[in-house]
Amino acid sequence: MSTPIQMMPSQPSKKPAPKVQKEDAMWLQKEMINANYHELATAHERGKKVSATFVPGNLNELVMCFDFARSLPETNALQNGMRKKSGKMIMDAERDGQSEDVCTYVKADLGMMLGGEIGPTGEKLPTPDLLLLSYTGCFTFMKWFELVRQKYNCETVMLHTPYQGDGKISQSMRDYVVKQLKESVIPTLERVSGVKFDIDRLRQYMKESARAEDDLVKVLQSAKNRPSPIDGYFGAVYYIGPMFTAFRGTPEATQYYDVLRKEIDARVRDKKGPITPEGELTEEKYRLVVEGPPNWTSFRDFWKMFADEGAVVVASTYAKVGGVYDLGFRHDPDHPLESLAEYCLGCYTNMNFPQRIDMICRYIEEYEADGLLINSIKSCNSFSAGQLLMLREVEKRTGKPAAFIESDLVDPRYFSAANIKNRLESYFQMIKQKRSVAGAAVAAH
Amino acid sequence: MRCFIGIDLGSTTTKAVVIDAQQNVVGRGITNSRSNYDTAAQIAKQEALVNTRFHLFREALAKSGALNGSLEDFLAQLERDFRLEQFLVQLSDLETTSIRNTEGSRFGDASKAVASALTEIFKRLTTEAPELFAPGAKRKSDFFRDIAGSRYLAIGDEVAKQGGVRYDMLCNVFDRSIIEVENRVYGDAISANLLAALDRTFVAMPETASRGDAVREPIKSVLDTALEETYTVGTGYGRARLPFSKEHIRSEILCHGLGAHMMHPGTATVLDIGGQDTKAIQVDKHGIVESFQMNDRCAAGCGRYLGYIADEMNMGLHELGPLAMKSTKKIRINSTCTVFAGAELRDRLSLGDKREDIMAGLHRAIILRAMSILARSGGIRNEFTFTGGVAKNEAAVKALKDLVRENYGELTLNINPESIFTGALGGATFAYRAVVEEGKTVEAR
Amino acid sequence: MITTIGIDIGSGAVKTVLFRQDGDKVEWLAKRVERIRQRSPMELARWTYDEVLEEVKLRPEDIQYTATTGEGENVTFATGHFYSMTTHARGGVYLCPEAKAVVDVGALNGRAIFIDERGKVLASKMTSQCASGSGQFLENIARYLGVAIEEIGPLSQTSKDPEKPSSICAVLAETDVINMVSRGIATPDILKGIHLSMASRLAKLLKVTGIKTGTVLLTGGLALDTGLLAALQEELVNEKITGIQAVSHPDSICAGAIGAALWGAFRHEKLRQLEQRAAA
Amino acid sequence: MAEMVKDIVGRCEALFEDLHFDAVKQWKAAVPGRKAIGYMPVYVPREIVHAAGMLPVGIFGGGDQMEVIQGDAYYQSYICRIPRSTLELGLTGRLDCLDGMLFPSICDVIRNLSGMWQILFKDKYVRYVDVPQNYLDSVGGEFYIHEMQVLRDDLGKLAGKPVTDDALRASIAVYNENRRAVQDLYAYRAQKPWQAPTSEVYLVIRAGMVLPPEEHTKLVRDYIAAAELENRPKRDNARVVLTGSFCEQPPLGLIKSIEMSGCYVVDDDFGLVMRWLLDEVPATGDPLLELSKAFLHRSNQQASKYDEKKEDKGKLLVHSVKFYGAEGVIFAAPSFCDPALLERPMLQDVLAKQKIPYTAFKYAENTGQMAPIREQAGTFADSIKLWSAA
Ligand SMILES: Nc1ncnc2c1ncn2[C@@H]1O[C@H](COP(=O)(O)OP(=O)(O)O)[C@@H](O)[C@H]1O
Ligand SMILES: Nc1ncnc2c1ncn2[C@@H]1O[C@H](COP(=O)(O)OP(=O)(O)O)[C@@H](O)[C@H]1O
Ligand code: SF4
Ligand code: SF4
Ligand code: SF4
Repeated sequence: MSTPIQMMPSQPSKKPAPKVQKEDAMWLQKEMINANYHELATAHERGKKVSATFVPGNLNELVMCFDFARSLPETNALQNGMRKKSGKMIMDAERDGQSEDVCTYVKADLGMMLGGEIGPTGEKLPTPDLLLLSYTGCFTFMKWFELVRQKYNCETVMLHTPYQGDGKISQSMRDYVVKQLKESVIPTLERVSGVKFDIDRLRQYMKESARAEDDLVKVLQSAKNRPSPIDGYFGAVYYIGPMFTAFRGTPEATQYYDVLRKEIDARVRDKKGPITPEGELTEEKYRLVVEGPPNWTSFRDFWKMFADEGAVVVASTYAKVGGVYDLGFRHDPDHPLESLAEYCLGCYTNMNFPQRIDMICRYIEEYEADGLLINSIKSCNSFSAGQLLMLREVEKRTGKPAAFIESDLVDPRYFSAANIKNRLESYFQMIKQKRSVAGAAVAAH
Repeated sequence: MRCFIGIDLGSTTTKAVVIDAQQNVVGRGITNSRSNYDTAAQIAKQEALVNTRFHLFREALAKSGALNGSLEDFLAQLERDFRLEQFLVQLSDLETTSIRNTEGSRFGDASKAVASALTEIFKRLTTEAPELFAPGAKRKSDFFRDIAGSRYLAIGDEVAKQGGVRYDMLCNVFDRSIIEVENRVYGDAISANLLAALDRTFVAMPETASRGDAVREPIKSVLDTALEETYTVGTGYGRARLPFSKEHIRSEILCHGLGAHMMHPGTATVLDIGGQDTKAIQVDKHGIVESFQMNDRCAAGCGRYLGYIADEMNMGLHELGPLAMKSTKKIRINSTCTVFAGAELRDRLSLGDKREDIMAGLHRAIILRAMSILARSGGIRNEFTFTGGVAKNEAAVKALKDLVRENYGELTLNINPESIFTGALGGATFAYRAVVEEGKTVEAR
Repeated sequence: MITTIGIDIGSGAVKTVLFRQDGDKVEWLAKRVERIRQRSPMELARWTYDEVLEEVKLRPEDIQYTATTGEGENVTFATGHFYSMTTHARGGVYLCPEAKAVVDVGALNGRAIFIDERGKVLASKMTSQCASGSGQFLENIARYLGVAIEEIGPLSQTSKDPEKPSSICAVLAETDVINMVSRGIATPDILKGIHLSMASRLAKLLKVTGIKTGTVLLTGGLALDTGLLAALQEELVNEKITGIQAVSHPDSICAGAIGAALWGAFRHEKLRQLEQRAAA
Repeated sequence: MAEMVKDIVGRCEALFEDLHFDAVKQWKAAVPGRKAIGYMPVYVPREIVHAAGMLPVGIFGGGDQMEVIQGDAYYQSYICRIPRSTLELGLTGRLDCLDGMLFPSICDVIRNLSGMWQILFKDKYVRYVDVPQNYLDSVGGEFYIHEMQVLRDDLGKLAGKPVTDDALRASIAVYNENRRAVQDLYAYRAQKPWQAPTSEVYLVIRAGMVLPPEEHTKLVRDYIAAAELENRPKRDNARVVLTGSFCEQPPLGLIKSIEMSGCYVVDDDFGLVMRWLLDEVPATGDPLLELSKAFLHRSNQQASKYDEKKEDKGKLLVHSVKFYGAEGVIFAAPSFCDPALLERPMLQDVLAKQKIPYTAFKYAENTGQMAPIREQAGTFADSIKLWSAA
């Protein structure tokens, strides 16, 4: 799954870099992420086991109960994308026999392994002791870990999350997931780690999670203000990082979200716009809802195309890939396993099409957006197959214009700046033109 | 006179339109896009301004009544003579350039022979030039590159056979020199060329010569009228490369929408097939864009596809349509990949299919893709306007008509003979509005 | 003694060769290479066939096996057909006995063929449909830049600062090149950029076939392009596949036809043995 | 008089080419009130549909003869073809004869399509049929039985009367028969591939997508009998297993091209639904439990199904090569098919270890250019043939 990112692009830009502005919370986040990579890199020497798993529907709290260091291959891929290392990794994987047509996250990961497992921060990452294959919302995950297993012979345990085919989570689905947790996942975690499962420990982590989740939701919903103090897509990528990855359930994460929420509250009071890499956005001209993951290889250029035009993303579905908390879900310490099951089943890409469309329409309304922008990702069938219907339905139901651009997560060959800029410009000019006509019509009366 | 100019810098052709203070189209110009965008834009504009002068001649001469009855013939002759003059000027430039390009060590011992072959070729070219511009003469295209090119190669082949020079060398000199020549702007030559043309016309139409002064007078006065470039708006794929400020640039989507509306005020849906992209645009009754869709990153099925086919068949672009119209059998072509178009063509030919049938199949395949993009943008509404260069192709138009009828029933389908200028017309209209409705003045470059 | 003809009908050119084999002695007696250029490939096949016969003063009945390859499945006067990779492999070994792999770069497709010393195909890989790395693309660009085919290689090798086209699609790559020209990028740098991007595809193909060391022979029309050869060598170094040596041969363009002729002889011999066995 | 191959294949071809599903309409018209339910590849428990008195209809895309306009409007160029042509079939009214559609759990594309179908065809029954990736009876099995039970209840409602256990058991028996016939057909082809070329076998299989199973079983048996009577030349071809085409089907021309270029296909994964369950499902006992057990423990192996252990990867493919006496494997996968293309390197790895030669290419259901395919398959066949003795 197209995963949240955890760090400001540390790309040295060619010009003497204009001072990159960051919120305090962003600095904090960066430290957390780097520390985690270091921990991961040294896990084996410190006698810790490593478990790899995917972002959507990840069982971080549970895995922590067994003292595993957590590695998230999607995050590695996107970090490598931001650091412009993914292109070569993908080519390496293709040379190793992978097809050009398939998801580039997988290829970036496999390519990294072929290149000696050197992680985004330059430290060598350990081979996982366990692949926790929870394939929420995407079939490619399954192949991904099968491929890793084929190479490294890692122990693998499957957690199958059924799809919300008819738009709801049934009891049978919940039972199925809970049963898998009890009968295969937890016993395997125990066996591999040598640590006995302690449900109270799990409850404790989940308590932390729920608190942080409250704060995250407040941050994301601050975009309902005018001007919006945050960018709910590019900026949100930094906000969701800890929550969606190895930190959910830790006190550090809770603290991070506390700091973050306070910062954002202050921005709301001061009526400030979001901070972009080019500085604070002073004039909010367009408010958009975005569907689909961002492109990582040109993340800053991409963001700049929006910032330059005064466009702010007020809500995005991508900020929900690791949990749709704003619709009410919280980890529940009183029903730990059931709540984990609920969490897995409720992830954004595990929702069916009518649900996804409803959610977007709701965002457009609640966040008073001018329209919907879809960034369609070549890699990701889970997100992309059907987005054009989404576009049409949303236009029909909200009366707001929608636009469509295409790129890829981490394959630089698929990011055509001129092409995307052309479409974005046309889209913004169209909204502006429509507005001025509407304005003129009002004035004429 | 105040002129509002729109320039559409496309991937294959560059178009310019001039409108006057009453929003009448007074001039159109077109040239092939080339490696130097600035030149392409300048030449297109210059052509449009020349065309404007002809428009003014017509008005002035009609008013003076000097050519009662033979006005149109006279102007047609004058235009042909003017083109011939222009052609001769460029031809002599090409000759000088070519000779220069043979010097040095490129051809070693052969360079003398090449030079004398060149002299012979250009002698013949110059002699036959008037025929190329005779009334009713068929030309492969209207661009110097194409006219001079096809004749040069044909004559070059003969000369090579007779003179013992290698044909390859002659081709090589041409390829090299034509680029230099076509990147020169012959700004000052226009008045001179016109006056020279006028003399030719009097020779060609002796009956008008007797009224020489009465004719010359209004023409002179038109030539003396300054054409003030009040405001220019640039659009098209290459617009970002135009040396204009942002205020002077509009997205081609808006320009095509507005241009189509100006040509056919009832337009609701616009299809534009250009060299590298296909756009479907929905506009409201004021020509304001409501939504749009473009082909995705794959350029399959766009105008350039026809270009490849024409190259493969060694035909002119405008000959493809008529050939396809001769088809009697339906052949289904599934791939519109531009690059492999040639291969598919050969595949079919070797299977024994007839050229015209394959051509018809190819045209239908292109239009099928366009139909999908139209469906993506919300379908076809009445009235439907087809713009862009491919609208000049009768087989494409026929396929479109068929498919529209099959899928949407009877609709009004507008195809303007000047459809290729739609984007530029939209640009010119934006220029007009900027000044007249928004009170803008030209910004310093 | 067996006399055979091999005809390779490509999308850019028709290549025809005539061979005579006597025990271990293999003699190459005649060859014809004709660019197609709007002509009918089938007629050219017949014509070149007649031409090579004429050159060695033989008649059709003196030929034991006429083998086609490339797009020649439907040639009526042929005895049999072999597929391109089979023939390029065999032709490659003939031209360069130490070759461990053959890379065939023709007008439309690229193929990497990993072979053993007898010309047996061990593994192979073709470029996929979406290919801006085709000979035809290079030819188009060269025309746009005003460069003759033979000049491409030498020019490319003078490049100091090559600029790779970013696109994967030939149509879009064409625009890229147009943009480069307008940005003032020098012709050699553009050509070298294209060469490098083609070479990186080929390197990728090679890697997929699994070859790690040894000599790789370029065959097909573009083998004559010294710029491509140099670029391939560079890419291989870049990719740290340093054990591979890429070479070309003046007759590389005929590799397919040669392979066809030689396989024809092999097959003829085999068929004869089968007949004898059947008779016995 | 026994039917001739020509007639049987002709009938199958007509059924295959009919994108208006007249056969289904006729079946429905024969008895008023009859209903038909469509399903996409790879596998759905058709027994349940059959037991509800309905006709299960396999919707396997639009092939290469259909012009796709609407369908393309909904999909980007980097998505495979089958969902487009399936949508086109639906949007142009060609599937109006179906009373519902089942979307099996095979990949994200089909999964998403199930939701799109709900939006676009609001008045039709639409169901996403999930299957377990956990193979314990008490875990995955229970979930699956529940999934099947929902389907059974839904169809019962649609039919106006519940689907009984007896009806289910009877349907299981019918499909056991059909499966046996199809297995015999595959065995026959592997034995005499020149008598039963794959271009024909494929059509016979495809006929089973629109015919009632009882009729299809007879058709398959008739074909085997008729093929045996033919006298067809045996060619010097290489024997191959074709894999990767479990979802979007290749055009018929492609299958013919592979054979023309010198290959005999002795096993394949077209129309896998017919051979998904590997052997007899007991027609006694609790029917859903038996179906579930068959799925969990005795079903085919394919990219959308999880392999629990590394050692399991490619087991069935290798078995098929040995069992059918193949000399190599052709990987033929649809372009942009993530499951097939991600599975491929793993399978190739397994084959390489077993020293089984293979080649690979991609196609789309409307691929028109066969030259590259002939070349790859031909080279492959050449290399097997020229060197087999050496
Ligand atoms: N006279 C003609 N007859 C037929 N087709 C033409 C003609 N002139 C141009 N075209 C087609 O129009 C395309 C260029 O269209 P245009 O709208 O100018 O594109 P762009 O704006 O991208 O340059 C060419 O690729 C060609 O296919
Ligand atoms: N001297 C040369 N330098 C570079 N390229 C060449 C040369 N001669 C021929 N070519 C290229 O070779 C291609 C034809 O190669 P060939 O192997 O015959 O292809 P095919 O088998 O597909 O016809 C042409 O497209 C042309 O661009
Ligand atoms: S297909 Fe999408 S969700 Fe699945 S692994 Fe790739 S990017 Fe993630
Ligand atoms: S090469 Fe063909 S298929 Fe590929 S992107 Fe270009 S036009 Fe599309
Ligand atoms: S062809 Fe592959 S990707 Fe496409 S729907 Fe079928 S399984 Fe999914």
